[in-house]
Amino acid sequence: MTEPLLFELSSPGRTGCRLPDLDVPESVLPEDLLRDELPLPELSEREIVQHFSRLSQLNFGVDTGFYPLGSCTMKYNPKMHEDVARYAGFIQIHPWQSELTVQGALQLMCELQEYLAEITGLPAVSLQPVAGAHGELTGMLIIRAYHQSRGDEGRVTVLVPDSAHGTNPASAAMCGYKVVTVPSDARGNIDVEELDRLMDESVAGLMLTNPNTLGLFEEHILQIEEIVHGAGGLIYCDGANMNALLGVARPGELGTDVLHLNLHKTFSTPHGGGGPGGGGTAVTEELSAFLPVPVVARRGPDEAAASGAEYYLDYDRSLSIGPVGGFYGNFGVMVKAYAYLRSLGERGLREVSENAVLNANYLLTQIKGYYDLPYERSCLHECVFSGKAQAKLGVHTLDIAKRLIDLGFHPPTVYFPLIVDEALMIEPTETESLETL
Amino acid sequence: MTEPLLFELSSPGRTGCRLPDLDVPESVLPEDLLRDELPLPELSEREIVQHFSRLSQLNFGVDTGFYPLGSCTMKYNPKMHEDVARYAGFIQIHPWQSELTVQGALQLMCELQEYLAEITGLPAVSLQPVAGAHGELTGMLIIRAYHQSRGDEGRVTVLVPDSAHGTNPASAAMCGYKVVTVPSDARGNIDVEELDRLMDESVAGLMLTNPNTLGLFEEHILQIEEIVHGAGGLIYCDGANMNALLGVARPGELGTDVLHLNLHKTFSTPHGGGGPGGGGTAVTEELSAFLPVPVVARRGPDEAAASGAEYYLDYDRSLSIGPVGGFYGNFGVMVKAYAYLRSLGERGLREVSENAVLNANYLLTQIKGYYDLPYERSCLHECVFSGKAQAKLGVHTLDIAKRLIDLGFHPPTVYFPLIVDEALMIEPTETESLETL
Amino acid sequence: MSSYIPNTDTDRAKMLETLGINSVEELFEIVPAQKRYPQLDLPDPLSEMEVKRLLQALAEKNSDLNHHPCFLGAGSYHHFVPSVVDHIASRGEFYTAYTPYQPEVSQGTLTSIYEFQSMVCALTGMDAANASMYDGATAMAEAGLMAARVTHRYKLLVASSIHSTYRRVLRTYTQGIGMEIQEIGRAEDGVVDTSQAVQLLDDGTAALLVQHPNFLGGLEDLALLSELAHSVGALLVVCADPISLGLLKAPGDLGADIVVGEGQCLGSPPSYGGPYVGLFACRQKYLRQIPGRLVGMATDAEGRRGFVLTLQPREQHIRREKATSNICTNEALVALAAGTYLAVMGRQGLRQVAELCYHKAHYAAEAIAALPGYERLGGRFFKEFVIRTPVPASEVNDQLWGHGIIGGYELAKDYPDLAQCLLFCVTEMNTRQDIDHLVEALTEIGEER
Amino acid sequence: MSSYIPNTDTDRAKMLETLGINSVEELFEIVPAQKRYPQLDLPDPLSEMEVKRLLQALAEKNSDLNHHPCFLGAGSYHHFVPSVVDHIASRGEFYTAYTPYQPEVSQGTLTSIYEFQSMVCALTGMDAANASMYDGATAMAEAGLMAARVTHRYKLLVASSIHSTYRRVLRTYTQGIGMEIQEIGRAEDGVVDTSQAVQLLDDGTAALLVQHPNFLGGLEDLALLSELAHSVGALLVVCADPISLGLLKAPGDLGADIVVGEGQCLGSPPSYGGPYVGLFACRQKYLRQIPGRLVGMATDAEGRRGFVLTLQPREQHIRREKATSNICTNEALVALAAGTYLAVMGRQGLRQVAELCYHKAHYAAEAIAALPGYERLGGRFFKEFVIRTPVPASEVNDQLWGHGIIGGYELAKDYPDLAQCLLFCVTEMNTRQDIDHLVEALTEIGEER
Ligand SMILES: Cc1ncc(COP(=O)(O)O)c(C=O)c1O
Ligand SMILES: Cc1ncc(COP(=O)(O)O)c(C=O)c1O
Repeated sequence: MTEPLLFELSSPGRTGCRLPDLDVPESVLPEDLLRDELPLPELSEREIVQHFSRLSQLNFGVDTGFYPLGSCTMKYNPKMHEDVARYAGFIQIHPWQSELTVQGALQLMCELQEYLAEITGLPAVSLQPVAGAHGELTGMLIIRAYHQSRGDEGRVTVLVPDSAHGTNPASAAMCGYKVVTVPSDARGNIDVEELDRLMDESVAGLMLTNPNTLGLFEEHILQIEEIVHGAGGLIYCDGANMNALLGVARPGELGTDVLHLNLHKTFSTPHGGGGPGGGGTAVTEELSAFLPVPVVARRGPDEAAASGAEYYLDYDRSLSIGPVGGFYGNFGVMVKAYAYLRSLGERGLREVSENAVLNANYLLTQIKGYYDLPYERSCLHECVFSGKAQAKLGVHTLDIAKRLIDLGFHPPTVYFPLIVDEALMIEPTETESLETL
Repeated sequence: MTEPLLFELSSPGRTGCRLPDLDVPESVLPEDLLRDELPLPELSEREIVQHFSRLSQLNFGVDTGFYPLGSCTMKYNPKMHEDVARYAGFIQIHPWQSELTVQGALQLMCELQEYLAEITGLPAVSLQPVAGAHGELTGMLIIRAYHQSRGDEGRVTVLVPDSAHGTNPASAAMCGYKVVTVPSDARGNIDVEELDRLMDESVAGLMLTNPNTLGLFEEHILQIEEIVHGAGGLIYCDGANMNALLGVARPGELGTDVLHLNLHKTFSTPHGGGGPGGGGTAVTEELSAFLPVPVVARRGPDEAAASGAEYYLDYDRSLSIGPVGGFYGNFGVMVKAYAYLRSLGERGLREVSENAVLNANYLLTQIKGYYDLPYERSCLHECVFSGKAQAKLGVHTLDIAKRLIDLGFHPPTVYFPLIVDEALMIEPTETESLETL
Repeated sequence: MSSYIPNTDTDRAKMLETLGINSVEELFEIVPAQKRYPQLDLPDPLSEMEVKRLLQALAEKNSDLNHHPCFLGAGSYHHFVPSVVDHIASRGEFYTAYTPYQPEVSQGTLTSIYEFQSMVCALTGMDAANASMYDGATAMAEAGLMAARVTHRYKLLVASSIHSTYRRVLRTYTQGIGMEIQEIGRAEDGVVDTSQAVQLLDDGTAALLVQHPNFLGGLEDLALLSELAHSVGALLVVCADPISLGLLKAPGDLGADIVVGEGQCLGSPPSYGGPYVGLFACRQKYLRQIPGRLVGMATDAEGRRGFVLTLQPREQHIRREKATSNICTNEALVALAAGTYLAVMGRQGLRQVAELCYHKAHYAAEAIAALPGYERLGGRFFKEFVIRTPVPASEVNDQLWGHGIIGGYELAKDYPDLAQCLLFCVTEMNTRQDIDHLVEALTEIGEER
Repeated sequence: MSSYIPNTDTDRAKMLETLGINSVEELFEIVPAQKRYPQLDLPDPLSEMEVKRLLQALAEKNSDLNHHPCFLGAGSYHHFVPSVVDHIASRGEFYTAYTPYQPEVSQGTLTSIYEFQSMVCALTGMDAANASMYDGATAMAEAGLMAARVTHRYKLLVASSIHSTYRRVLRTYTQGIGMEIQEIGRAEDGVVDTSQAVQLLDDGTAALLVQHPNFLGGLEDLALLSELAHSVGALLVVCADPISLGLLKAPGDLGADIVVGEGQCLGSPPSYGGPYVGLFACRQKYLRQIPGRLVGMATDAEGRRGFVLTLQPREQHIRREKATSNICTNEALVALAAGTYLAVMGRQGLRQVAELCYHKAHYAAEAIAALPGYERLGGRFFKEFVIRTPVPASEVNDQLWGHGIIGGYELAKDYPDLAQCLLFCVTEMNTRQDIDHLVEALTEIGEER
C-alpha cells in the first residue's frame, strides 16, 4: 500500500476544522503586507484521519514489536505516562504565568531535579536541555565557562574516545573546542596510556560515555579520573546509557563533573519518531553556578510563607552560561520522568538496570556462537557484535538488518560504533521478556 | 502475521498492573467460599499493549478506509466526540449520585431528548435503550401497553414488511406478538393492498422502516397511515435510517407513533466493532405515559429554585412499561450525540442528509451499468444492487466482497435485504468524498 | 459547509450534473410536499472549540469521583482502570470497525472477543460465554428467557435479594410473553430464604435466579441453591460481581447453569450508568439457546487459525422472529475494555483487587458498626454492607455531602423494611484516609441527633 | 516486581543459569566495589493509581487556561488545537518509533516529516525545510551559526525587537566559537531602527536577524531589511510566527534567506514551555549548511516512491565534529502535530485563525487604548500589542488575577524603557466576553489609582 501525500489528496474548498465566527467588529487589514496565496492542502477531517492512520501503519514501533536498537534504549513506556502528561493542569499552563499560579509544575520540576541529583550523585541539575546533544552542549559550555572563570584560557582541546556517539565531538566543536580522539584498548576501554599522554594543560576535559557505546563499563574509571583531574581537566560523562547503572553506581562518585541524562531513553518518554526528548544535565556543586538560567528552586518555610510560593524560577546566577532554550525545557517529558521515578523508587530503579543488563548478557550468550564478539567480556545494557565473518561470505550487516525486517523484527543498530567493523548493536532493555529474546 | 492468544502468551508470575498496598488491617477471609484457581492469563503491560496493537492492525475500520456497509451508516465520526465523551465530569460520575451533584449530566440528557423530539416530530423521548433492537423492544412493549391500557386485548399480531431488518420481527416476537409478513411491491414499497387486507382488529400495529432497507422512501406513507390507524393499529417506525431524512421530514408528521433512532449510526458514535450504541425511542404525546422509567425532566423556575435542581429523573409514570436497562441508557453515547447536534444545528443536519443521499445516488448511477438494479428509482441514503447477472456467470456476491477486500476496500453489506437475490447493499454516507466514490 | 463533509460545492455540482438534476432537493421530491423541510427549532451550530467549551462547562456542573470520595455501589462500581485499557480501546481500528460480519477484515475484533469470552468462562467456571449483552440487568432478563426456552417452563423464581432494577427489568422483558414471576424473601441475614425457595420451586419453575454477592452485599449459598433448583429440574441462574470472582469460588463450580453479570467494573468508569456490558455464560449443553453473538475458532483453507462468528442461525438476522433474542449491536468496545482489564490484572491482580475491596470494606464496616447509633445488618459480605443509621438515611447522605463525601445507597426505595438503612460500598479506590474521614463524619452525624 | 518488567524470578533464574552465574550482582562486579549500590534517598515506589492521584493533585495546583482567560503570548501561544491532532500523535506506531534511520519500517514517520517540511516551505516561502529543531529560540541560534558557515563571516546583527530570550540563547550558542553580536535598537514605533541597521551592517556581517511580527507585536519591513542586508552580502534571517503567515506575506517572498520560528502554536498546547518545535527553512542554495535532519523523496528498485533521510553527511553521526550541528533527537512528534494541524486547518482555516487573532487583538487594543490612563505604544501589529499602564505593570497583573484573568507580559525585565508596560496577546481563544471582561477590569484598576 502506498499512501498519497496530503497535497495529492487535497481538493479546493475543503477544510478540516470549523472555527468560531468572528464576534468582534472587523478591523482594517494591512493590505500591503497580505499574502495572495497560501498553498496549504485542503482536506476534510475524515481524509486527514484516514491518511495519518494509514501512514502510522507503515511504521514499526515499540508498541507493535521488539525494537532492540542499540544505544537507543527502546524500552516500553507505561501508558499511564501518556495520560498524566496530558492533564489540563500540565499542558494548559503558560510559561509566563506568575509563579503563584504554577506551584504544581514548579514543585514537580524541583523534585525531579532532586531525584536526578540523587541518582547521578551530582547535586545541581538543569532540566532545560531537551535532548542528549543539547545537554552535551550545555555541559561543555559549563566546562568552558568554568575554566574561563578561573582565567584558565589555554584549554582549547577536548578529548573524545573513538567509540563516542557522534554528538559528543559535534557538541564539543560547537563550543569552539578542538576535538582530539582517544583510542580504545583491546577490551573496549579508553586506552589509559594514550589518555595520560594526551592529557595536559591545553585540554579542557574528557567526554566519556559510561557504560560506553559498546555496552561496556569503563574499567579504569578511577584511574581516568585521576589522570584528567590531575591535569586540571574536567570529566564530562555522556549518561545516555544510564539505563545500565540506575541504583548501581552514581557517576558523580566516579569522578564525573558534568553529565547529561537522556530522559527520553532512561526515564521513559517514548521516542516519538525522533523527539521530543529531555537532556537534563547534572553538575558538581562547584559547577552549579554556571548552569543555564532559570533553575527551579525551593524557598525556606519563612520565605515561602511570606511570598505565598514555595517554588520559584531562579534567574539569579551571574556566572550562568545563559539560557539554552526558549523556556524551561520539555516540561511534558519531565512529567513522564517524574511519574516513572515515583512508580519505581530506589528498588524499582535497580530492577530496571538489573533486568536490562541481564537481558543483554543473556542475548549475548545466545548470539555469541553466530556472530563475532569483538570484546570477550560481559556487557552491561547492550552488546555489540561484528558481522565480519558474515561479510566475508558476502552477507553484510545491512543485509542482515533487512532480513530481520522481513521476519517482522526491528533490526538492531548497524554500523555503529564506528570502531567495530560491520557492527550490529543490540540493546534489548528491561521491558522485553525471556521468550522474546 | 498471526498473533498468539493472550493465554498462549501468558507466563506464570507476570502482572500488568501494580496495585496499591493494603492500608488497613486484614480481615478474615471466608475460607469456605474462596476459589483455588483463577485461570486468567499473566502478562506484563508491554506484552498486552503489543498484543492488542497487533490485533487492531488486523482490523479494517472507518479510520483506515472506506466502509460502505449498507444499513450500517458507517460514517466518519469527529474525533472531538471521543475527547468530550471522556471528560472526567462525564465518566467519573456515579448513576446513584444525588441529582444536585449531576445537573450537568441531566441537563445534557434533557436537552438531547428535546432535540431528538424536535427532529423526529415525536414529543416524548426515552434515552434508555442502548441499541436499535433495544429501542424496538421498548417501542413494541409501549404499543402493547397502550392497547392493554384501553382494554383492547385482542391485538395479537404485528405486521412486518419482508424487507425489514431481522431485529424487527425478533423484537415483536419478544413482546409476545405473532409476526405476519407484508410483501413489498414492484417498486420496493410496502404492498398497500396486501396491507389493507391484513390490517384488522387483531393487529396491534405495523413495523415499517422509512427509508426502508432498500434505501427507498415509502411512497404511500400517508395512505399506510390511514390504513393502520384506521383499523386501530399503531405505526412503529424503525428509524435506523434517519441519516437520509434529517431536517427533511419528521416521521412524527408522517403518521409514526413510535420510533427508535440509532444514535450510533445517525448521531455519530463509532460502531466500536459492535457497540456500544444508543437506541433512543420517541413516541407521541399519547404514548408518553408508557415510556420506560426514569425519564429526564425539567422543573419550572419556582420548583427548580426551591429544590436547587432544575433537572431530575422522573420515575413517576404509573403506566410505564418499566425500566429496560440497569440505569439511564448509554450516557457516553448521548454525550457524542449531543456534541454532534450542537455542532450541526438545523442547517448542518440537513446537509448531512443531502450529502448522504447525493452520494448514494451518485454511486447508484456509477454502478448501475455493471450490476442489476432491482428497483429503478432514485434512492435515499443507500442503494441496493443485485449480483444476479454475475451469479449466472458463477461469480456470487460473496466472491465480489472478497475481491473488494483484496483491493483494500471494506465490502458492502451482502445478502441483505433478503428479498433481493444476491444483494449488494451500499451506503456511502455523507463523510465520503467524490474521489473515493 | 461542515468539516465532516468532504464534498465541496463544486463536487456537488458535478454529481448533480451526472445525475441530471438541478438541485439536491429534487432527490427528496418523494417526500410528501406538505411535510418536506420542516422548520427545526434547534440551537445554532457551533464550532469545535465552542462545543468543547460548552461540554466542559456541562461536565464541570457534575461533582466527579476524582474529587469526592464515594461509597456508592449498588450495581455500578468505582474501580481502578489502568491507563492501558483506554489506550487499547482508543485504537481507531477497533472503535471505528463495524460488527465483525466480514471475518477477513475483522480478525482484530474477533480475536479480542474470543479472548473476552474465554476469560469470562475462566472467571465464571462456565463452558461458553457470548460476545456481550447490553448490561447486567438485561443479561439477567435474557437468562430468564433462555431458561424458559431450555426447560419449556414459564415460571421464574427470583430472589428479592437481587438488585431491584434488575428484577424490574426482568418484569419488563417478560411482560409480553407472559411469564410468571415469583419473588423469594430474605432470611434474617439478608440472603435467600431457602425454606421459602423450597416451597416455591416446583416442576413449572424454569429457573431460580439469585445474585452473589447479592444486592445487599451478602454471600449466598450457591451450592445449596443449585441443589434445590436442580431437584425440581429448574436451572440456577447466578448474577455475579466479576470482581468478587477474583476471590470467590466460580459459580459454575457450585452448580450454576447460567452466569450473568455486569462487566462495567472490569475496566470501565461509572459513566453515569452507561455504556456498560452484560456478561453472559452458560453450560455447553445450553449453548444453542444462548442469546447474542458468539465467536468461535476456525481454520481456513490453508490451515491457518482464524476467528469467526459462529452458531449464527440462532440470531435475528437469520432466524428473524424465531431468534433466541433480538439483540444485534451489543457492547463490543466495552467488552474489549473488559478483556483488556482482565489481561492487565491477570491471575494475581484480580485476586489482589478483590482482596483490597474485601479488607477495606470490612475495615469500614467494623468501624461504622462500632459507632453509637449505627448497626450493621446481614451476615458475611464482600465489598458492600448495610448500615442502619440513627437518623434517616437521606439526611445522613445530605450531611455527608456537606463533608464532600458521596455517601451510600438509600435502601428505603427498594426495601420498606430497610427504611433507615444505607448500603455502603468500599473498593480499592477508597483509601484508609477516605474511610476514616467517612467514619468521623458519621460519628458527628450520629452525635448531633 | 514492576509490571513494566516481564521477566519473572523463574525467568531470571533460567537466564542466570545460562550465563553460569549465581546472581545478577555478579554482572556488576566491574563497578568499583566501594562505589557499588549506593543508598538512594528516593520516595517509596507507588502504584499506578497512586501516581495518577499524586500527579492529578500537582496538576490541580496550577491554574490552567481552560479556566482562566489568558492574555499572555511572548513566545508561547494559546491557540485552538483540534482534537484530531492529538489523536494522530497518540497512534502508538508514531510515538513509540525511533528516529527513522531504517526506512523500510519508518515510512509513516518519514512521510509525515516530508509533508511537514513541505508545508513549512509553503508557509515561509522557502525552498527547503528541515525535520525540526528543538524550539524557536535554538532554531534562531542555529540560523546565526549557519549564516556564519555560509558567509564565512562572524558578526551577527540582531534586532533588539527580537524576543529577549531568543537573543540570550543566541549568545549562549555563540559564546564558545566566539562570534560577535551587535544589537540594533528600535525606532519610534517599536520596529527595527533601519538607519542604525545601515550603520552597523558591514562586510563582516554574516546575517541580520529580525523577528516578524516582532516581540512587541509589530510588523517589520522585511523587504527593506533584506535589501539592506543583501547590499553588504549578509543574509537575512527572519524569525516568524507561523500563525501570522496565514495572513502575511511569506518572508521568502520578501527576501529572507533563512526563516525560523516557533511551531508550538501549530497544534501544541503551551505546556509550561515545552515540548515545542523549532521550524527551520532556507533557500536551496544553502541546503548543505542546514542543521538537523532532512527527509527526501526517493524511488526504490521497483520504482515505488518512498521517503528517506537525506544529505546525512552533514550530520553528527557521520561527520562528528565537522557536522553542521550537534542536533540528533529533535522534536519529531511535535512536528507531526504541527503537520497535522496545518493539514486540518488547511488553506482556508489558517487564514481564518490569523484573521480571528488580528481582529480580536485590534478590538482589544482599541478598547484598552481608549481607557483613561492607558496608552498603546507602537505601530501596526498582528496579535500582540504594548500598553503603557497607569500603575506599575506587575500591579495591574496582580489585580487582573484578582478578577481571575491572566494578564499580559511584563516588559520591564527586557526593556527598561518600557518599564510600566504590558505586552498583551489576543488569539481566537479569547472570546469577546473575555476581552470585555479584561477591559472592564483594566478600567477599574485605572480608576483606583
Ligand atoms: C550514547 C549517546 N549519546 C548521546 C546521544 C544523543 O542524544 P540525543 O539524540 O537525545 O541528542 C545518543 C542518542 O542517540 C546516544 O546514544
Ligand atoms: C434498519 C435497521 N434496523 C435495526 C437495526 C438494529 O440496530 P442495533 O444493531 O443497534 O440493535 C439495524 C442495525 O443493524 C438496522 O440497520
